[in-house]
Amino acid sequence: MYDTKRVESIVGQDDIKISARKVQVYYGDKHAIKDVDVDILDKTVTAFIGPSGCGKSTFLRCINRMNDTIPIARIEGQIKLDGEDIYDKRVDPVQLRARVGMVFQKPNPFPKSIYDNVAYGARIHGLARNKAELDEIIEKSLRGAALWNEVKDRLNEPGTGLSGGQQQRLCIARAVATSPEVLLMDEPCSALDPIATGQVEELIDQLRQEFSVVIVTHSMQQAARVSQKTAFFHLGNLVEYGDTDDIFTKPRDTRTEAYISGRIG
Amino acid sequence: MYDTKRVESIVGQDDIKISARKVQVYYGDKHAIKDVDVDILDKTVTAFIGPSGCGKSTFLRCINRMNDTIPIARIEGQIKLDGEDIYDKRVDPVQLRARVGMVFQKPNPFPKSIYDNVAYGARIHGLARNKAELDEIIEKSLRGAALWNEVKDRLNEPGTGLSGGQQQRLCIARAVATSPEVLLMDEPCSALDPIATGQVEELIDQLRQEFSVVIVTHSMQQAARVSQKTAFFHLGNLVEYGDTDDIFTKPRDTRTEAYISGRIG
Amino acid sequence: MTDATAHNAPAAAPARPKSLLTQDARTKRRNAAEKRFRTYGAVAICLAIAALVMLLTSVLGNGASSFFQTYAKIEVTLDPEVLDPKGNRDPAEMSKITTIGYGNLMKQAFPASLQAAGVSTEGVPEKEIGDMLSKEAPAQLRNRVLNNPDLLGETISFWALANGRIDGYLKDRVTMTSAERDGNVSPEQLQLADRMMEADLLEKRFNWDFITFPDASELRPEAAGLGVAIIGSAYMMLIVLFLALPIGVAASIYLEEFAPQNRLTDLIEVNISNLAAVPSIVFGILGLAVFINYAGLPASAPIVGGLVLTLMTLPTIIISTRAALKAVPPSIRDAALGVGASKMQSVFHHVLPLAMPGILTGTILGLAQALGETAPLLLIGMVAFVRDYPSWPVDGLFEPASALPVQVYNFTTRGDPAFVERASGAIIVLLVFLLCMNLLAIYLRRKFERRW
Amino acid sequence: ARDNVQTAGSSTVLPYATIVAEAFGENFDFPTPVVESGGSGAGRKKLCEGVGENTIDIANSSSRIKQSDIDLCAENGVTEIMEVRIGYDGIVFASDIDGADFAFTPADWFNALAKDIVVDGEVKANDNATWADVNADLPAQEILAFVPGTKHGTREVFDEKVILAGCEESGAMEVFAEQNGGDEDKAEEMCTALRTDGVSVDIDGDYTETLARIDANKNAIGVFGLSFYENNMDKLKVATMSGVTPSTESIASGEYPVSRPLFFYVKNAHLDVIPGLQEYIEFFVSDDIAGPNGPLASYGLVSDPELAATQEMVANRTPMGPLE
Amino acid sequence: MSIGLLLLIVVGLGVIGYILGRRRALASVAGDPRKLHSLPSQYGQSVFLFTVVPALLLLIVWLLAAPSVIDGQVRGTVTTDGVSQSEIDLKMADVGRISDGLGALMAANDMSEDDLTALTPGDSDLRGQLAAVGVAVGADVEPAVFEAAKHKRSLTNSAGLIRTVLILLVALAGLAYAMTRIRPDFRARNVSEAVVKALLLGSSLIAILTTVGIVLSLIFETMHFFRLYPAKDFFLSLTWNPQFRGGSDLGVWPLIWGTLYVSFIALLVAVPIGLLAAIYLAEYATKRVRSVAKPLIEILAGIPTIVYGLFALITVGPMLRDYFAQPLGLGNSSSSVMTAGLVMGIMLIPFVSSLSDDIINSVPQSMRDGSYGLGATKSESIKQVILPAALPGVVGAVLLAASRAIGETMIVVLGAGAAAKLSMNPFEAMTTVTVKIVSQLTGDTEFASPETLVAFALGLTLFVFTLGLNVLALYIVRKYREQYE
Ligand SMILES: Nc1ncnc2c1ncn2[C@@H]1O[C@H](COP(=O)(O)OP(=O)(O)OP(=O)(O)O)[C@@H](O)[C@H]1O
Ligand SMILES: Nc1ncnc2c1ncn2[C@@H]1O[C@H](COP(=O)(O)OP(=O)(O)OP(=O)(O)O)[C@@H](O)[C@H]1O
Ligand SMILES: [Mg+2]
Ligand SMILES: [Mg+2]
Ligand SMILES: O=P([O-])([O-])[O-]
Repeated sequence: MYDTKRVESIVGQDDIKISARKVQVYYGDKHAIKDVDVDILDKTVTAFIGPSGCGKSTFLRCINRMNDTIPIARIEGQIKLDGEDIYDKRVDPVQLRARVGMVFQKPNPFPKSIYDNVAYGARIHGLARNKAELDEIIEKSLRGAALWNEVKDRLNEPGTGLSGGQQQRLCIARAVATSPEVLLMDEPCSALDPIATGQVEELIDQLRQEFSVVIVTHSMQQAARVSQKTAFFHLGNLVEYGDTDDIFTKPRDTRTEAYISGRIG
Repeated sequence: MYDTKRVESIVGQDDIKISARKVQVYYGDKHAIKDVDVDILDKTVTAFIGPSGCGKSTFLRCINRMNDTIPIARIEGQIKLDGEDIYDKRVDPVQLRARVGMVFQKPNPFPKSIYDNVAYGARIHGLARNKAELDEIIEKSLRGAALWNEVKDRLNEPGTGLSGGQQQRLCIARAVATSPEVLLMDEPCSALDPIATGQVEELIDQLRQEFSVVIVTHSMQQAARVSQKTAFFHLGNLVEYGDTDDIFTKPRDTRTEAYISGRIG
Repeated sequence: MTDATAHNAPAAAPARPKSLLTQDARTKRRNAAEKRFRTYGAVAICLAIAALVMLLTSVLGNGASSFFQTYAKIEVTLDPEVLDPKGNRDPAEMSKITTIGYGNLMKQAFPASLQAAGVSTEGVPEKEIGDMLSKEAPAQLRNRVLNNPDLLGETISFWALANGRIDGYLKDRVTMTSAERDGNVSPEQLQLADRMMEADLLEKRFNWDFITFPDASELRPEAAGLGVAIIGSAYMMLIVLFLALPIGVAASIYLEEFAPQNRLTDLIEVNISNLAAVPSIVFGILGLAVFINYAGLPASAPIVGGLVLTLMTLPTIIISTRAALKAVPPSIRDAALGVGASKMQSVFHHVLPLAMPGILTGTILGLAQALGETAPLLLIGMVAFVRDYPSWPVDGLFEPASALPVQVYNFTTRGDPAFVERASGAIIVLLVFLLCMNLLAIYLRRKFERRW
Repeated sequence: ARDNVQTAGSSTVLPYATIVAEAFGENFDFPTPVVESGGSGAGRKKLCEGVGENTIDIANSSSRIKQSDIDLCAENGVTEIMEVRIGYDGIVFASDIDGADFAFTPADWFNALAKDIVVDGEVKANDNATWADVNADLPAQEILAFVPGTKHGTREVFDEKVILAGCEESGAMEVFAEQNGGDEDKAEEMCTALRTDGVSVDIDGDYTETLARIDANKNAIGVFGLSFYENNMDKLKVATMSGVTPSTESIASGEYPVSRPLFFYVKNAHLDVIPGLQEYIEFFVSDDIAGPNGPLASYGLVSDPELAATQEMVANRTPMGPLE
Repeated sequence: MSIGLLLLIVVGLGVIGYILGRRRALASVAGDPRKLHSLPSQYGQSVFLFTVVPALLLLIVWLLAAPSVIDGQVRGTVTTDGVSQSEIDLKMADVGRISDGLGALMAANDMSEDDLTALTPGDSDLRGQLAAVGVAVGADVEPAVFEAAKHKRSLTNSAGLIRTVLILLVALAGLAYAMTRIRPDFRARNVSEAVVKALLLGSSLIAILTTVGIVLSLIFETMHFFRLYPAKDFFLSLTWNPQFRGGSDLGVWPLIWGTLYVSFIALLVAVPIGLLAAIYLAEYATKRVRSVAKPLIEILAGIPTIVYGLFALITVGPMLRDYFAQPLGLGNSSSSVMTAGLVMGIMLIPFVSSLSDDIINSVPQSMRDGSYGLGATKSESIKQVILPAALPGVVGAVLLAASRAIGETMIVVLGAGAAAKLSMNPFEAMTTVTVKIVSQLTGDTEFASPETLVAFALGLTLFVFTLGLNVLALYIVRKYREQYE
């Protein structure tokens, strides 16, 4: 377990967008996240890496309280967004989620047209004053997610009739269209070809200019390419957290090293 | 479009497990697969690569007639398994699917226990004479899919309560447990970490000793690692098909080359 | 893929409050809408439950008293001269003495037995004293004697059913003022009843007879029970359950999973929803024509009632089952087909269990409807006065029987006000019956419910 | 083979039939007869469906059998039918017990409920609002009448013995006939056409419904059977008709004008076949049951003065002749 | 042999077939089920089905056909020239009863076949004897009829014997045939599934048969009605006013209007309340609240409608009159469309709520997650994602409720009255088609009069009318259906 003091030394307190302390997650009896402390910086891409089943998605879902929807999930500890405890009684998870957007691991387009899928968030948050603005947001988001060319002629067809990778990009576009301050992306490129992956990575890089992005990925290369910070999870523990370069070049924990070099999974 | 004669010259007729000729697939008006000719060899791993939305999954679903379940899908042309037309009126798609197994792109475990998920195929095909045999099949399949260690203590918990990558491996185990002659795997490692990926690749290699495996992947590296043959799809066309080594080292089509070198997607 | 990346800048961030703890106007509005919506839902539930409570309290308030009945104690000397004039104790001979004879005997014995117990009968004519007993009482006595001729000659003490008006007096339905106007009871009788109560000769007891006795005529509301109706309803529900559920589910499976998309399927589909809209009495017409006139099944019998109700319930079950099947995501079917399950196996192993809650709901609604329906029974002869209990199945299915809703309906159409409480009492029994019937379904539904 | 008697038909006869069936079942070794309700017309139809054990034995009816029924019977092989008149049913007019007293004549009812009435020799649409408008001797209470719906046999009697009689009595009939060029049928039709402005409310349900409606509308007057009224004397106040208070006596003597005979019809082919059938019908018309002191009378049936003739007819199984 | 026993034997053979088939399948591959095309139990199943199904089908056909075949044989013997068809029908009915009676007579009196042949209608009181065993004969027995009855009896007897033998043979043949077919590559699963599928299809055809039955049982009397009463008046007249002495106006429109109006108001109550309740139960309520509230609300569907009717008559009607109709100057009728509609709406709540709740509950969680993840509130997710996804089921529920509304009688009788009127005022008394079907059918009028027969025409009209509505509903659902995943 790495110690909290170090985290604070890495980053100036001001830049911290999200800070988690002693987070525990239980699914029924199963202890899925153990005592995780982490600070996620503003205007930074943070990568969560770690073997399958180690708790990356679980932790991600804690950050915008999506775990609330799993009846058996129980969360302890503290997570702050801009210094405010998001599990505070007074916090409205809806407002939180508007600020902390999410792309899920399994693409889940709505049974609506492609257009309506992307327009959904913008509509409920009132981001467009009129149809033209909405159209613009949709085009921009779909372009950002590298989907525009493929679907521009079939915006009125159902989103569920897309290919796997297209659905994944649709979900990215859908999340981007709501302009969240923090975007949580759970393996957003898992079903994408290298080119599309590159485009999405470019999008992530742009988003970073203004916002904070957390991305879960199994590709070390991708983590190295897009992220500035990397957190390595293993069996529910946050084993190591630091600058991406450091993690990949001089990991301090043996487990990290083993994982990066392909020895543990 | 590459020409059929060449296909035949590559492989001796005897080894052909699946041969497709002039396959067309339409979703309503959309022409998703255009005039595809391909021969898939026995005891070989064939990789399908190509940009997202190019028709890989669609073609894969044709091979075990899963497209039958999409009302708007229409298939033309001919696909033969061991020389028999699988779209023949007399062919029982159920029997076909028992021989040609499939792992879907989106993990879709049954809302049943992990055990029952894996046992299902073995049960309906009568592969086990008793509980002990069944247990054995299940353990072997889960081990093969690199999931055994993670789930051996929770075989009675629902398969839907697993992490994304775990679900994916569960689906692989479920397909393997029915011992199909041909296994179609649609991006089976997309949600897996490198280690798990390695283990699944090892499984694929083992399966190849006896059976034929078709794998869709977005990772050129993976294709190069596991497959002997590679087919490159683009916008519904099969652009190039050949030995994996050849495709990656000396592609004959400019589009293939562009894709491999990361220029088109 | 050549999307110009220059356009990729995200949409301008909307002005949002910096703090999570304060809400901006829009969020407030949305949260208010949320709260409103939630409140609507809660209000809807409350409305439904309030309506239920209102109906149930009125039913319970009116009907609870039917589970209690007033009995009067009477000492009768069973005079062999009167009851067995031939003196040979032959039941066949003795049965020649009708209830009228026994009635006269009791009428004579009752004032005497009151006086013997020290209750003054002053001011009440003898005939009116006798009228305080139920007309059923002589029948009770007669049965007792015929079953045990040795009683002849003895003086037995006997709790006899009291007349409906006296019973009503103990249940506050009849008052002194109403008695003054009423030609069927006099205030003097009520006063006598008061005196009898003081002497413990009149008391209210729990009324098992209400559940076990058959119906009675208008002259003896106090003896009317639901026994035959309960048996009849039970038989019919058995038939409905064993026919409508499997047939309905089978039909739904065919239509939803196997039927090719064509005109015939559309026709069947429209047909079924249309059958749901066919008034239940039309099913009665059908039942009369097909089951009784064509197939020659007996009228007034649970078998015909059960078949008619089955046909009537089928659309309800089919519509809900189909809706439930439709709601199962296709990926589950794909998963099963992908490991080589046949369509049939994928349906029976995976889809059907997931659709179970909807199927059970349809069954609950269908059975509720079938249990409460009278109109179709009217035409097949089950809206009838039946006193004899049908025997055990299978024979019993072919013998005349009544049904609970029929009994409710009959009770409500009768002139004597004492039947009002019995109608409500019958409704209570019907609801308990329904609840018992549905308990298993409700339990199973909870068990099968899951999200994915 | 069926071993119980099955009867069906009139809901008016039903209470009497059940009383008899109950007493029969309890005193004889035969099973208790099954008594269906469902209406006189439906009962007669069932009777005429044919001969055999899945057809009924007896149809109860609150009106005489019609020629079309007899034809249907004959067509289905039911040739011998016995017509048994069991007594008379009085029809009374009653209002809430706490309301005003009423003394009606048929003309009052006609003038209160008919669609068109005659005022000073002129036909005009009825706009009487209170009973006092109709007849100054009646209370000034709003007119609201619950009359049996057209499905009920009682309505026929009401039309004939009250409205039509009132129409004639008040002289309106002549004016109507005159207006229609002497066509009596047309005139009768005009007489029996009731107001549709909500003053006259048809009741398709039973007397209990009428009672409940009076409970909800205290100023209303309803039409009831005598027996129903006698069972609910603490809630209803009966009105006199042409000065006569309805009672079994006044109806039996013919003083009270509004009454009708009740019947049942027996399928002779079933006699001796269905066990207990003959015994049941003999029991039904016996003095012990249908006589003036029997249970039926005590429930409100007006005993038939010619009961003895009926008993003899039943004993001889005399089928009915053609309708006159 | 009785049919019940025969059935039992056939099913017993089937079970034996199952066991044998399963065993033989296993034996054919030396106990290794993996070498079989299908599961061993599926082989057993196929033998079972081959044994039972053809035999049962034959039995059904036999039961349907045999009587008319025998009838035709016997009919010839009673047919004489110049006798009308209906008279022959009557005689045939007698023949049937007597031949049944002879059987009963033999059983009751210990008679032998010889005694029976000796029996003639003349020599004893045959009618009396038959009556003694409970067989009613309309008149004394004619010799021709008696002979025909005897003929029929012997035919029936031998037919019964043939039936038993034939069916057992078919069952055995099926068993044997299925057994010979068992080889490792025999497609047992496909065969038994084909049979099961046929059974499923058969079940769905029951709905069609029911419809055919309904139409047939209505159409003849409807035609009879239109012979007595002009169709033009029925469909075009705007008054409904049946009379006893004829001259009734039987225009259907006031009734259709009343039906639509009452159902509309009922749905106006039931659909919003039911849907909101369903949403609350599925999305907001805790598990406990849900598990209590849902069955509670379902009780509303089980309360006999007469209770609702009385509630309408005694409580709701006067209340609406006193607080709405009279102050608003909309009349002072205590029975009204509004009363019946409101109360009926309450009854229909569970039809909408329970079914919708099940359907909403089965919308995949990933849909909700997707919406919440974008910062949507629960209600927004429900309105914009979940309900559209659940639409087909919800429409089904609403249709079911509408159907009940159209078919309801008691509430309308007591709540809305019996007067047929064409009026827009919801506080007026009106009535519906269904109510009039019941009242005309169970009334005191003679059966063959238009006043009674109109019930059948009303039934058929309503049937056609709702058919139209359902076609419309199907079309709408098709258009808006959204499939998730
Ligand atoms: N059910 C469907 N209805 C309509 N169009 C479809 C459907 N499924 C796929 N398509 C379209 O067909 C094309 C090929 O889809 P397919 O799923 O085969 O792509 P893919 O190569 O598997 O892509 P990916 O790598 O993203 O999974 C895509 O353009 C897709 O939008
Ligand atoms: N709903 C659930 N119920 C019970 N256990 C769960 C649930 N979801 C996840 N888990 C368990 O919690 C652990 C962490 O799961 P999580 O989904 O966070 O893994 P992950 O790191 O995202 O893995 P992957 O890379 O495979 O998606 C796993 O062991 C998983 O089985
Ligand atoms: Mg995950
Ligand atoms: Mg794909
Ligand atoms: O039921 P009734 O025929 O007597 O009106």
